[in-house]
Amino acid sequence: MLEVNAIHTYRGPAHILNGVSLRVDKQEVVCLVGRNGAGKTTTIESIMGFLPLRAGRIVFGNEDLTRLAPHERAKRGIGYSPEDCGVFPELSVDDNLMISRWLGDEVSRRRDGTMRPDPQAQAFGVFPEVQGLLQRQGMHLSGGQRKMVAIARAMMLSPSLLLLDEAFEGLAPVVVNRFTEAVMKIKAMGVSILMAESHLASASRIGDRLYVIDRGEIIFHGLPREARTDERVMRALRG
Amino acid sequence: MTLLETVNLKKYFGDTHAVDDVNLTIAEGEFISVVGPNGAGKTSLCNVISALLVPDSGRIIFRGSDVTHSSVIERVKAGIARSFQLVNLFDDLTAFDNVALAIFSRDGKIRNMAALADHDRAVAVEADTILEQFGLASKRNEIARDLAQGERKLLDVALAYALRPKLLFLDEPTSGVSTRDKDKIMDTIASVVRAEGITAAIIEHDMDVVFKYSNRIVVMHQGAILAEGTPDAIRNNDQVAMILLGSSGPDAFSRKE
Amino acid sequence: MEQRNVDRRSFLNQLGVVVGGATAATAIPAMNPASAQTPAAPKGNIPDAPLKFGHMTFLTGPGAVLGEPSLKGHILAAEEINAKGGILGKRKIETITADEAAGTDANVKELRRMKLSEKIDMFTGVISSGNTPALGPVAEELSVLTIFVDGCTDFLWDKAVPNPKFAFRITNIQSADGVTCAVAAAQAWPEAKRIAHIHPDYSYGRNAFDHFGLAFSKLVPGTQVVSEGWPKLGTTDFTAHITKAMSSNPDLIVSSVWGGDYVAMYKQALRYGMFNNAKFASTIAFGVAPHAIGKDHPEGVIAGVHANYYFTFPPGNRWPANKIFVEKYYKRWNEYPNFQSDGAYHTLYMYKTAVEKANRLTGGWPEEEAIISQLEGMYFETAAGDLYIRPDNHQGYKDAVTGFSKNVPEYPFQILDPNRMVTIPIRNITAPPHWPKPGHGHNDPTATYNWIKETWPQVA
Amino acid sequence: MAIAATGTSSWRITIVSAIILVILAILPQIVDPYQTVLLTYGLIMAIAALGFNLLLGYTGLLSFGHSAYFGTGAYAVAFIARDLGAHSMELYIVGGMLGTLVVAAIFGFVCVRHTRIFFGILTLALSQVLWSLAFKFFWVTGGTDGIRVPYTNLTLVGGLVDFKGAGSFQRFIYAYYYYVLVLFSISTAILWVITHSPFGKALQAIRDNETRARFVGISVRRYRWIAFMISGIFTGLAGILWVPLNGLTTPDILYWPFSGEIVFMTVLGGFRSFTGPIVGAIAFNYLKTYAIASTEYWQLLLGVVLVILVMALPAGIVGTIARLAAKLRRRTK
Amino acid sequence: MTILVIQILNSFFYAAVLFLIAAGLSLIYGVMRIVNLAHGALYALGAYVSAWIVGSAVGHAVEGNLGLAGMLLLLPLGAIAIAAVGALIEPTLLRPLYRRPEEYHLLVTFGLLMILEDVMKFVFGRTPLSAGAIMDRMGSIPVGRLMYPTYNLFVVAVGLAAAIGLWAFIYRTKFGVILRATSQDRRMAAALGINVSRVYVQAFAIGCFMAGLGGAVVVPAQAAVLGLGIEVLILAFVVVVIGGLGSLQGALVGALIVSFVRTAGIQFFPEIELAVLYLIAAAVLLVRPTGLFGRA
Repeated sequence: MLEVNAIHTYRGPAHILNGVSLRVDKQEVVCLVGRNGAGKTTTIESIMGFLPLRAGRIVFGNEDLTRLAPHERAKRGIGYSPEDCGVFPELSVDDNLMISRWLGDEVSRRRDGTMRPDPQAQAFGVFPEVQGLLQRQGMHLSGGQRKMVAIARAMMLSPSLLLLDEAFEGLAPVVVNRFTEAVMKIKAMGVSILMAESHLASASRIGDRLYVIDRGEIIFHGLPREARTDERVMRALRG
Repeated sequence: MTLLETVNLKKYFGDTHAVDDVNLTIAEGEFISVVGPNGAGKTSLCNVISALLVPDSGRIIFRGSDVTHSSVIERVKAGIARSFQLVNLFDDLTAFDNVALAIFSRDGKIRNMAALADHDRAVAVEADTILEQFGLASKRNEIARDLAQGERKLLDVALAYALRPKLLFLDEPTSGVSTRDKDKIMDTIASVVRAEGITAAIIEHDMDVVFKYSNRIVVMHQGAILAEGTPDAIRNNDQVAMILLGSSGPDAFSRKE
Repeated sequence: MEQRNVDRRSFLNQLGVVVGGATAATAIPAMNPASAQTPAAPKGNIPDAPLKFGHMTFLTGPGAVLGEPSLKGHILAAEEINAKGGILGKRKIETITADEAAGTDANVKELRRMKLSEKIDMFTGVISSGNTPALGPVAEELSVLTIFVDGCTDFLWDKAVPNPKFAFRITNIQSADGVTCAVAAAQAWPEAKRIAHIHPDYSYGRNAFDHFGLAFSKLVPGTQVVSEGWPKLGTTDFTAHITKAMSSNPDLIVSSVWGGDYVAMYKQALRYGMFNNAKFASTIAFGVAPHAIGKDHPEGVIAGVHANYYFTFPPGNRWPANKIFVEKYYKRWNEYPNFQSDGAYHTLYMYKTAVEKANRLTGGWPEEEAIISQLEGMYFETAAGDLYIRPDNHQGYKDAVTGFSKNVPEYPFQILDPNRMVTIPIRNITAPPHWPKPGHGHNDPTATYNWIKETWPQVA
Repeated sequence: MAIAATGTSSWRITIVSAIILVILAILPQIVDPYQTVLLTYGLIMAIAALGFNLLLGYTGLLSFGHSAYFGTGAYAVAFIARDLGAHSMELYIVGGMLGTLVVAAIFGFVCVRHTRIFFGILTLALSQVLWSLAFKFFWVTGGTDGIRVPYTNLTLVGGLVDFKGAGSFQRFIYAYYYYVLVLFSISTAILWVITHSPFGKALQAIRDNETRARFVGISVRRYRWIAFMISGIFTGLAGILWVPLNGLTTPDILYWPFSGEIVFMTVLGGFRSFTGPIVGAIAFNYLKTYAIASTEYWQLLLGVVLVILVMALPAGIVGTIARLAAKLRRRTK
Repeated sequence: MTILVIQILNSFFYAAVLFLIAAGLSLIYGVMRIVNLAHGALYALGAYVSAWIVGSAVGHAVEGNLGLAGMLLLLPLGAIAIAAVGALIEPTLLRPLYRRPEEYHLLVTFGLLMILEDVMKFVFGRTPLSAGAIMDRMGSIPVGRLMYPTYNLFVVAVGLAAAIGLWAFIYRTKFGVILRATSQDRRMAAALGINVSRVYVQAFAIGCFMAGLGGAVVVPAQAAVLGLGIEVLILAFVVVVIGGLGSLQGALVGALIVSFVRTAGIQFFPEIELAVLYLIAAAVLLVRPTGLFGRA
């Protein structure tokens, strides 16, 4: 479904990603694990198209995304929830969601007109709480609510792939469980997920497969339990 | 001896009770940790104590005098220093200049506009010593912006430390750094602080860190102090475990990755 | 000499005011214009190095509407002179231009550059009366022969350069604008007592306000200023100023607004019915860009021309110099000349004449001193009539003229009524030589103001 | 980041400055007088830009109203000359700087409450207040005519040098050039020390991170205010020196486009280096003068230069040269 | 009394024009955080283009067939032309600068201002252009013993319509939501499939359209002259500063305040008429840096 092929990305003069490759299959939750500054966010942002690639390719479905602008990628069915959630502060939650929905509608209209799953049902299916927040302004949401809105909004797009950057960061342990459930629900809806996560433990709990990134290179990929026994992984993550 | 005392401290944001009637006491020489789930009000408390926020009511007493309405600068001068969760540095200055600045300010030399900063031997020596203590000596002449995340965290603390405060507030000194760097940073901070006998209060998520370094732990929940006590007492407090981890039981805190 | 109980008509007669189509009452017979004369062969050895002139004028901004005719007049004269081989048959004129709109400070710099770096032989142009007092002293300090085309403020000679050596000016002195307008208004509408003013907020407007007010009050007893409006130069929205003026129920509205500003103002005033409710007198309205005045402009108002020159006056072939000039100018530029065109054009011919006269005296290319001494006291024929360069202050004087607006079929725009032109001998409305110059205090009026104040009678 | 990064040994700086100073001192003997005039203008504007850059480059505040201080200096001189009848340049300097200090203190006190675009607009609005007063109070300021301050009455060095008599302009040009050069050198030295002093570092700290600056005990607003006043005073000094050279002062130098020019020249040279504003001011002075001289479309020319500069050389002349030099050094290594 | 009514109408007229300019300025700032110093020049360009179009129509005697309504319909062509100019400027000059500090935005638009001034001189010459024919056709209506130009009322109506239209457009349409979203977080907007570059071009073009419309409606009542834009820019700034950068309501209220103060200044305190405006702006900034209606 998504194939990232030996990409090199720079931030300013700094060479961040050094030949990162990874793959996400249909209906799969893949976690990208690494400590801060290892290149997780950079990878996600490269996939979303915020950072230009110096080399490598990104293929989604059967299409080469490498040269496409972010909004074009969104139209191809990639949903995104960034680390800071990116909820528009001066729009109502409803408007936040509608922006996604319009795009989804537009895309499905343009494609052969096949019915897409009801986006509202999907989004509120994941986080029913959001329904009670619709009239609230983005800026008046708490941290946890913001994360929920961000993910619900991404779901409004009826995406086939969801990119979640640090979806659990800063959440209290109780709330983390709530989000874990949500991720499972999304998966059950047939959506693939690529998650950036700094904690191996939470990643292991959720991910079907893991990639471990360190200093801009993928140093491991495989099943969660394999990662725990891999010495390189443990050294990179724990020291 | 009591160094800092807050009396019925309150700070509300609309309906959110960020700091709700907090009576916190910090004794001289302590290394305390403030923990709690997200939104518990830890950072708000830190902000109120460091004068970044004005409390709605209540008092703050530092070394016997009421500092509730004194400004950031007055509190810095009185001896309260803090570091920041999101690194707050002088990004276009060198690591050395960052630290030197704090020293100039502390010594009241910062108003001097008639002498070259680089020519002050005493300050230079001290700044280099501090960089050394924080393991940043080799980064002396690097621009703060170009340092690695862990180094930036350390420099942030070093900046607060260079003020030689009576009370050092550290807001999540290890957030955003890898587990490996975490220990290194905490070891560095703890050793420096202990060596100088500085009273330190840290806000922290990682319970491993909290248990390892603090003499006393304060648990906050919904703006109020839920519990406080020694690491052992907290470790065995079911209510705390429930709130922080969503599960309780004797080994709740010992589950490791 | 105190003159009490003088009646208006007799004093206006004393001033020599003439209304009608006739030329100003000058005794000098009509002769061929200077531009058409063939000079005698030059004496002595003339170098053939070209003459370098610096011409500074508004090339941008709202002032460009005045700047362009100035440059066009200059170019036309230079082309004519060069076509005949140049001055004294040898030295062709080369011109470098500079944009006056760059600001007074940049203009000072530019004049220095022209002299010190480009080594110009003569400096000319300059439109704004804010700039001549700045540039006059620079011309003197650099010892560069300068003939200002405009920038007509009295203060140039009253204060900035009280004893000019190198600086001259060809267009009429500023005080003449206000006084001429006042004389014409007093003659046409002696019943007007309540006066409202709208002037651009800079020295020209201030000067017009002062001199009109003084002269008019001498000629019409019991006048009062009921409203003042000072729009910034370059304003295009006059509605509030017009309304304010009308709110004071004036008998007469006086204005020195010019250029694009004036076009905007009169069009707005029309729709507000301003011209129906009061008489209107302008010091400069038709002088700036005659073709920009529409047929919708109200008829019968005093629509001054900067006391100086109007292309239809004197009409027909009564003053051939003008007819020839207008024809040549129109042929070259496809538009009618204004006072700047006239000034810039004749500046070059005046210089040429002075050089030729000096050459006849000394032979060879004359020294600058010799040229200056020829310019001082020179009588010179221009399209606007005879011009006299007063030796004491280097100011060019010619009889003042103004008129009343009228639509005629010959032109696609409104012009001054050829049968109702008002002319006044200049010496009757301006301070004579040896009249003491005002002090340098910031509030001191012009010499002419003092002169009028002290010597004109209060008409009963 | 030449300002902060390297503790360039001061003897090297001293030698380089000395060489430049000697060149500047010899120059009028070689070039034609007009170049001397232009260079005098350039040095004067360099003082203004250096002062301005204490705010922009070092304190991180973009003032769009520095015309106010230049103009205050200039008008103060004009008032002293006209209303007190004094002609001593030193008196002008003292009086003008006092005047500028008062205005900069008041305006600065108000403006430093804000930063970024709000600071810029506030400085702009206040400078426009001065402009409109100078413009409208005709009977005090002469309106657009301005006030004349002829050099012929001027005396320098406590009356030792005057410019009476014939041919005085040439004498004035040379004497005044050296007078300005001395003041330029002193100003540059003072500002260099200030920017490299603890106080200067504090300003840079405030520029980089206002919150943190407070938390190391720097009273941000007061320091900004002091920087504002110093900045204003030096820009005012430039205005003072400029008047006799220009011969008069008009509201033009209080109007906002003049503030724009000060920003223009500083960015042209590069506001991230100490020397940038000097180079920028001198270069801009030549650029504008020759643009006006060479085409009636001089605005277009300046506009195009500005646009190209911003698009292609955002580090300014000095910044770009420094970058190229660094690249070259790296390559040769 | 009559005078009071007329001065109030004058103020509304001036406010309408100022609003058109300031709304565009504010919109552009709100969406892309660009303080556009060239905005006044675009207004002037709008005036020139409209005057030229109307002038040509009159000159070619189309007038007879055209009628008043036709001529009024010609006016917005100037605004459309300016929108097109804006659509050219944004991608070429502004797009590369969004990541840079705001001083560069100021400088590049300052440069643009100088360029446009000379372009107008080059294209339209130095003689003022006027579209007075329209104002003449519409005549005046009596107000008490005096008259008031009908055309000015038309301009007030245009200003009002523009205010309502713009408000509805921004707060009541899909595009408005997208515009506001983009203004708040352009990266996230892109990630949700919004073509940010296109939104920016559109927003800038709309802002320019407003400026051009201001110029277009003003030219029948006044004249297109060189330097027109510099005059108005600074007043538009005062409007936006008082009302709040980026706020539409602010632009409206600011325009009313400025024009009423200006009219009162001309009528009652001409010496400090200008100073008062700047002092009000400074005072508002001091108390509420984001203006009466702005948000940080």
